[in-house]
Amino acid sequence: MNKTIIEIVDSLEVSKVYAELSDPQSGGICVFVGTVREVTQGETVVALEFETYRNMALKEMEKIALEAVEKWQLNKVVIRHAIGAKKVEDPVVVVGASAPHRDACFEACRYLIDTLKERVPIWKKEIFKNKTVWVSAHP
Amino acid sequence: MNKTIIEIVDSLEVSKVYAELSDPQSGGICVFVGTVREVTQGETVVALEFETYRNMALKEMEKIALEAVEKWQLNKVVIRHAIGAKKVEDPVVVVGASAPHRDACFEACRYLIDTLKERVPIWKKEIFKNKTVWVSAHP
Amino acid sequence: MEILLFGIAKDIVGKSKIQFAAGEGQPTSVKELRQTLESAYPDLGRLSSMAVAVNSEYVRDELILKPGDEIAIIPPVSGG
Amino acid sequence: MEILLFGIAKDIVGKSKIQFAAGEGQPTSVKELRQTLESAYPDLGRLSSMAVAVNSEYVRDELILKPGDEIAIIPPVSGG
Repeated sequence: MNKTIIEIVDSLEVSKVYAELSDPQSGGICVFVGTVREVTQGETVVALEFETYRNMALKEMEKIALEAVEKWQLNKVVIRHAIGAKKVEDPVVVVGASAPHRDACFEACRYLIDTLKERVPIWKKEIFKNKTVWVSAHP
Repeated sequence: MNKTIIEIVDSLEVSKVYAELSDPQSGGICVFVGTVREVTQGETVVALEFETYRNMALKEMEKIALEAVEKWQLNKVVIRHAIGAKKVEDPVVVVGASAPHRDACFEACRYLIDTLKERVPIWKKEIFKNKTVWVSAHP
Repeated sequence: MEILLFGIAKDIVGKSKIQFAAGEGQPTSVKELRQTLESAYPDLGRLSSMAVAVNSEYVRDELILKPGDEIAIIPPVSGG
Repeated sequence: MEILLFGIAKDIVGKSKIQFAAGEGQPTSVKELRQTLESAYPDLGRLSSMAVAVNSEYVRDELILKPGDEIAIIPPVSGG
């Protein structure tokens, strides 16, 4: 049975992740959802725009999921990222892990989001009233 | 506006927690769901039975939620526990925190479940084929 | 005076409440309450821990019990 | 040889692909590719980082490029 669900979607449906992670061998499920925040570094965000190098992003997401499954003996992992235009409060990414005990699912969930942010080729442009900024592009 | 949702329920509906934690000032939402695991210490669980001292449990849950709001500057917190008979894979508890950044929501979520397990007067009886055990009752 | 019992404490005592008639033998402090219960029901003394709550708050052994207090025995909790 | 561009790299270059005709001037290694691009588009050299992927995998500068490789410029990622 496949333990990982990896997807890049236009619109993120967060609430189904719980059913996807549910497992009779799990006592704990940990989920992180990243959402669009209204204010960043004191400036009001109008919208965000995400783009991806899809094939590679899916491949990296799958690698990260499998690393986590192996390291923490997870029963299920979900990594799902949205692309396109997003407005304030929209969910952008959901990652989750299900494991026998809670230590493992918390640590794994943290690993999933941290490593996704480091490695997965997805780019975020912040659109403010008077400018747009590719996040992290410059030192 | 009230930042905390505290409930003891007969049946836990997990998926609504995301909408409850969503907030324009939040960039991260972390949720933990505790579920009934089929096997514990090598034995197959038939069912669990939870009971509570309800007034005190709600009071302790509210204290824990407010401690977390203050410590991590959270925007929203949910603590919801089920009581009564539960079978394998049923959700038993859901805790979640929403915050501007992910460090805070992960740490707060962990605090919520760890502290709930230490302090909130809820008792779990494990029902096996040939015996029943009040969890943690004896050294 | 009425003492609420939960979980394994309820099973050990065999009921969900204990009544103490006013007057002699009625414990005056949390410490006395513990001693009274543990001598009447020795299995309570074999639990990993036994806390006492008064009016829905954990309390220390020194606390003096007042008429009208809601008193509860809290065996080791195991929620989550 | 075709190079895919994303995010700010696409904005700097002004298009989503760069074509190199076969033969002279076509970079033979990842290192040469970087040098060629950074001299043609100096703003690429001002990014916090610039990775290169070949066939959907991050690669090191020593890698030799082969005909048919899918090559991509990966400016600093910012998903999540």
